[in-house]
Amino acid sequence: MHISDGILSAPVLTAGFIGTVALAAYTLRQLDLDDIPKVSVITSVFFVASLIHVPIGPSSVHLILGGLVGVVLGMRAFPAIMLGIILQTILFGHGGVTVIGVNTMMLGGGGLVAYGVWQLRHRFNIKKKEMLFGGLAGASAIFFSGIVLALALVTTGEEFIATAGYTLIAHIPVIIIEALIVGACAAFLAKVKPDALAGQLPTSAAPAVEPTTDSRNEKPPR
Amino acid sequence: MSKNTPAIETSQLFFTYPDGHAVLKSITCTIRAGEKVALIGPNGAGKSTFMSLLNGVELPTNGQVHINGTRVEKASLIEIRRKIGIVFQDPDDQLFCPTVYDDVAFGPLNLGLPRDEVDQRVQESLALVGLEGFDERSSYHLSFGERKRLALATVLSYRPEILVFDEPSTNMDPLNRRKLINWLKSSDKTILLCTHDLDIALEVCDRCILLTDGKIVADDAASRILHNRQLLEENNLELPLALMTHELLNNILKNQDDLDEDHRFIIGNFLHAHRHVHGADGEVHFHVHAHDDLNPTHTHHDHDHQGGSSENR
Amino acid sequence: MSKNTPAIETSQLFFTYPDGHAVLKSITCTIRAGEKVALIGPNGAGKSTFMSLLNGVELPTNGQVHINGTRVEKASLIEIRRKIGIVFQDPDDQLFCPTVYDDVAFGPLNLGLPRDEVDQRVQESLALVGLEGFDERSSYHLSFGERKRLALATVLSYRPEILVFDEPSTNMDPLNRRKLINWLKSSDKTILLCTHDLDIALEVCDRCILLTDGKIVADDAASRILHNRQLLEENNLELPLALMTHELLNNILKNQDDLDEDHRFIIGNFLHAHRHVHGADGEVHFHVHAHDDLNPTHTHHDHDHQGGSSENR
Amino acid sequence: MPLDIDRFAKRASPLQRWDPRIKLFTLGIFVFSVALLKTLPIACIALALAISILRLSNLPYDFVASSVKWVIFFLLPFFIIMPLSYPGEAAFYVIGLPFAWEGLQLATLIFIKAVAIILTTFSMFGTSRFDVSMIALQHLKCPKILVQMLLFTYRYTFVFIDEMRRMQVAMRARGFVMKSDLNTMQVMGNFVGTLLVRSFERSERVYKAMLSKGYQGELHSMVRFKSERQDFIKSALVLTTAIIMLSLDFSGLFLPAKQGWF
Ligand SMILES: Nc1ncnc2c1ncn2[C@@H]1O[C@H](COP(=O)(O)OP(=O)(O)OP(=O)(O)O)[C@@H](O)[C@H]1O
Ligand SMILES: Nc1ncnc2c1ncn2[C@@H]1O[C@H](COP(=O)(O)OP(=O)(O)OP(=O)(O)O)[C@@H](O)[C@H]1O
Ligand SMILES: [Mg+2]
Ligand SMILES: [Mg+2]
Repeated sequence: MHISDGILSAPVLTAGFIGTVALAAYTLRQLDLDDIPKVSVITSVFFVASLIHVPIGPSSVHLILGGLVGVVLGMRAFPAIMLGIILQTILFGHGGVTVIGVNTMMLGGGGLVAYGVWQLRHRFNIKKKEMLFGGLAGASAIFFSGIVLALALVTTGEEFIATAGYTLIAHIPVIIIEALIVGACAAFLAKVKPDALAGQLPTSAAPAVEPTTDSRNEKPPR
Repeated sequence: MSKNTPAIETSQLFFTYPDGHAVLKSITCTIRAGEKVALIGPNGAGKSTFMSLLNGVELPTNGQVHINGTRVEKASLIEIRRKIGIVFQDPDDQLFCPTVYDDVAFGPLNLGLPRDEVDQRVQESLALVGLEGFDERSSYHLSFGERKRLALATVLSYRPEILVFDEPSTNMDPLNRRKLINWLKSSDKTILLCTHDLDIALEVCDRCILLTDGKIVADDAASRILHNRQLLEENNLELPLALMTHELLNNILKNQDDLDEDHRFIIGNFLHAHRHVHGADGEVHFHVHAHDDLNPTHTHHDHDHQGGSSENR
Repeated sequence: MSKNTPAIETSQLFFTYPDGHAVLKSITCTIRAGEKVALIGPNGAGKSTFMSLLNGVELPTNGQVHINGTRVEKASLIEIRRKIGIVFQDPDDQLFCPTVYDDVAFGPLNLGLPRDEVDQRVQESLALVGLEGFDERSSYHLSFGERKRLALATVLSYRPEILVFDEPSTNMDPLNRRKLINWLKSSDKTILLCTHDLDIALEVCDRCILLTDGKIVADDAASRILHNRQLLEENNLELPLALMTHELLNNILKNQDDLDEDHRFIIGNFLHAHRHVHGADGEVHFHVHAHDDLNPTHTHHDHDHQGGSSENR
Repeated sequence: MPLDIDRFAKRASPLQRWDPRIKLFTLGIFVFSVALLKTLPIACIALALAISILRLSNLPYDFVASSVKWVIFFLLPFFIIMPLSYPGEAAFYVIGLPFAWEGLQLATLIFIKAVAIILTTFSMFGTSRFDVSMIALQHLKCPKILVQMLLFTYRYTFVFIDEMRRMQVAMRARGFVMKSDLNTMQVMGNFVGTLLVRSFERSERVYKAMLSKGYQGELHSMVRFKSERQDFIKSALVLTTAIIMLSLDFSGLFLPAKQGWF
């Protein structure tokens, strides 16, 4: 999901850049030197994902995984997605140089929304909540992106209203696919490498670790 | 650094992985400056884990590591890492620059050296591992053995005082393995060599530490441990191949019924006198055993015989 | 499959990587069913590339590959991949499941086998590589050597007719290397073994193909190529260590001035008769050379001497 | 789609010789001014310019074409959607939907501008090694941390694509065939998860190896830039053309394709 160069008006493009710079400045401050490899890796996963095409009926869509980035990186999802978009632009002209700002607001914002949804899981005490909230996070990221996309189009000019509508509809299957994938990934990570997930409470990670002979006699924390 | 300062010193080292796997169980050992030590042990013994504790890549769950007298802890890491260079087992973990040249230049550049010195070191290290002319290739488009050698070069160019190698010779072709051995032998740095290639250990190292299941089982002169078939086999290892041939010849001799007694005696004596044979390229070294009962006068003494390898050179 | 059907047949194979690197240059060779062939050559010779052409991981730039008579091309890949199993050089290329068990079960499950058969195969393969009880561990939390062995198990459980191994023994501890050798020797499958460990090649294979710079330089009986010091050294290789010890003993003998002529003659004869020695665990094999001038009657004939390895067992 | 956009960075051409800092700055401005165009004739001139710059860069034709193909693919729907959905006078009706020429004009404008921009991007980034471009960006006051992350990401991308491809190969080598069933979904789920975890742990190990070689948060490089008169002349040429283009565009000499300026 990208807006291409040459569609949007200057004010919308400018707004995109201003928003992006502001949010990037804010989120980058939470970035520590030791985070760089982790963030870079997820960025390249995000970037590579856009090369995976999932067949739906006669056509296919590519994965976006903005939600997954949010679930794994938390607030750092924003700069990560920004970098991914910059690379996509530089390397194969998805979108374009002038729309980096808008695209980042659209997808990176989706990542932040996904993180917000993901964090809600702590309020619930149900089985498989990682899968459920991962799925919700994946879906909400795309949903948010779709809305931003539509808004950007509509504010550019009323001749885009219909296009915006079609785009939103076209995103429904994407929402479903992303919900499934992000949900499955979150569940997988919770089982295999819980410390890789964002916003994981130390206590919620502990039971996921296999009890070893040494720790079996100890009482589980709380 | 005087011969008496411990280059590496660990005391009561414990390490447990986040998933609860207790890997190192009270490792205490001291390696002096200038020593060449082989660390051997079966798969999963904890060798690689031990190495990653030496420069603080992982911090111990319990116990301490000192490098040249400085304790390895968060505050001292930058200093420690200038002193000790580690070549990890998996080359793909260590190559991250766009070109071979950049990968080798990475360490020296971080030391803040001037460009021409960096360049000189890069060329020298590449030559050492036989990768001259690979400068502009991408590291990720090399064959496995080439990557392995490149990983070696990236640490050699850094020139730390203490060098730690995790399985350096795997996937190298025999010629490059031989070059590596010769370099290791001629180097005067402190070297810790972790390897399953016991022949390298036998040729290069004076001391050998045998690790099994996270504990040190033996720590002695390399020649003593590497000749001890029973000890090695109890720990999932085997005699070095060079020695094995030797032992086999002995066995053949013992079981060859058509041989007359005199001949058997003469051959037996010869084999016994040269039990510890090292194969270097075109050069012959052989050691007589410390506890050799045939030539008791040679105790604790090594011979070097020059034997120029005949025909094909 | 009769002994006469070529299991692997390549004709005029050329391969160039997308970056323009021409790696294979007209490789033509035939490997018959049941043969055990070693593919040797220096780093970067193109061995791994050659292997990746065998099951269509890469398709040749020019030329053809046939497996059991079927041409390797897009349409036949599924069929081809049931017949040929490749253990790649880098274990991380082949482990992709969350647990060890899943990884080993993956192949048999895809063959559509019933669960208990799958289970049985998994247990068997894990035992073969000495990873019993590792079922529930994560593949990526193993030591390098353990991963290497696991990668082996994942292909063994698949039980293809043709097995291709790329450097199977690297990073394995000597005991597991020995187990692998014994399995390779006892197997009756078609085996292509790519390795720098020439001692394995010497022990396991009857035939040896020497690849240098993308061309086949020699293709002959393993004993002939692996004894040819000149050929090996011209191609960045070295004599197998087992033979090297042997040669060194010969050199020592030649240069030992204090030895009387008779003794020299007796020892020399003994060494000459047993030039080609294989070290297996507790068992002694030795071959007399095909072109052995001492015992001309033994031409093309192998001896097996049982020699029970003495003291420590 | 060529990921290694710098594959042909070593060919000799005026663009390859251009100081990367000045090149990025100049062409960057050019790209933005193209994006601002709103009349078709000027957009065509911009496209012609972009093509000539690309010709100067001496990049092989099919290398560029493989990327442009995708842009065309993404933009084709506009040629259908825009004319049929444009709010305005319908020229005629297609199966009951109003067809507006203005819509088609707008779609063409978007298309031409997009192609001009992607072609220029190739001239910008295809003519220097990627890391050199990034370091040039750093000289242009792009934050250091961003530049380093871009470099890391670029590097890891190859590792993953390779790793992914090889993992896929390993799956197929053991008889896996993609079907549309639950089992396939589960295997793919595990695949992505494992790829992710492995990526993480790999990156941790790479990072540790970097630390082991004295990395302290700053990438040092052997690259040295030097700019000569020629570099500035090239820059001046391009910038002047961009300004002329923009002023012609705004002068009202040509009929702008309606694009709802605010
Ligand atoms: N990241 C990890 N998390 C959990 N356990 C691990 C991890 N890495 C290794 N292990 C386990 O720790 C033990 C020691 O591993 P280590 O890599 O130190 O062995 P090693 O002696 O280097 O073996 P090898 O000869 O195979 O390289 C092994 O049992 C291994 O399964
Ligand atoms: N992906 C790639 N792209 C371009 N060149 C490559 C690629 N992989 C390997 N090469 C080059 O192709 C040549 C052959 O590589 P290959 O991996 O087949 O060697 P090999 O014989 O297996 O060596 P080794 O003993 O080190 O495993 C090498 O020169 C290598 O640099
Ligand atoms: Mg190890
Ligand atoms: Mg190889």
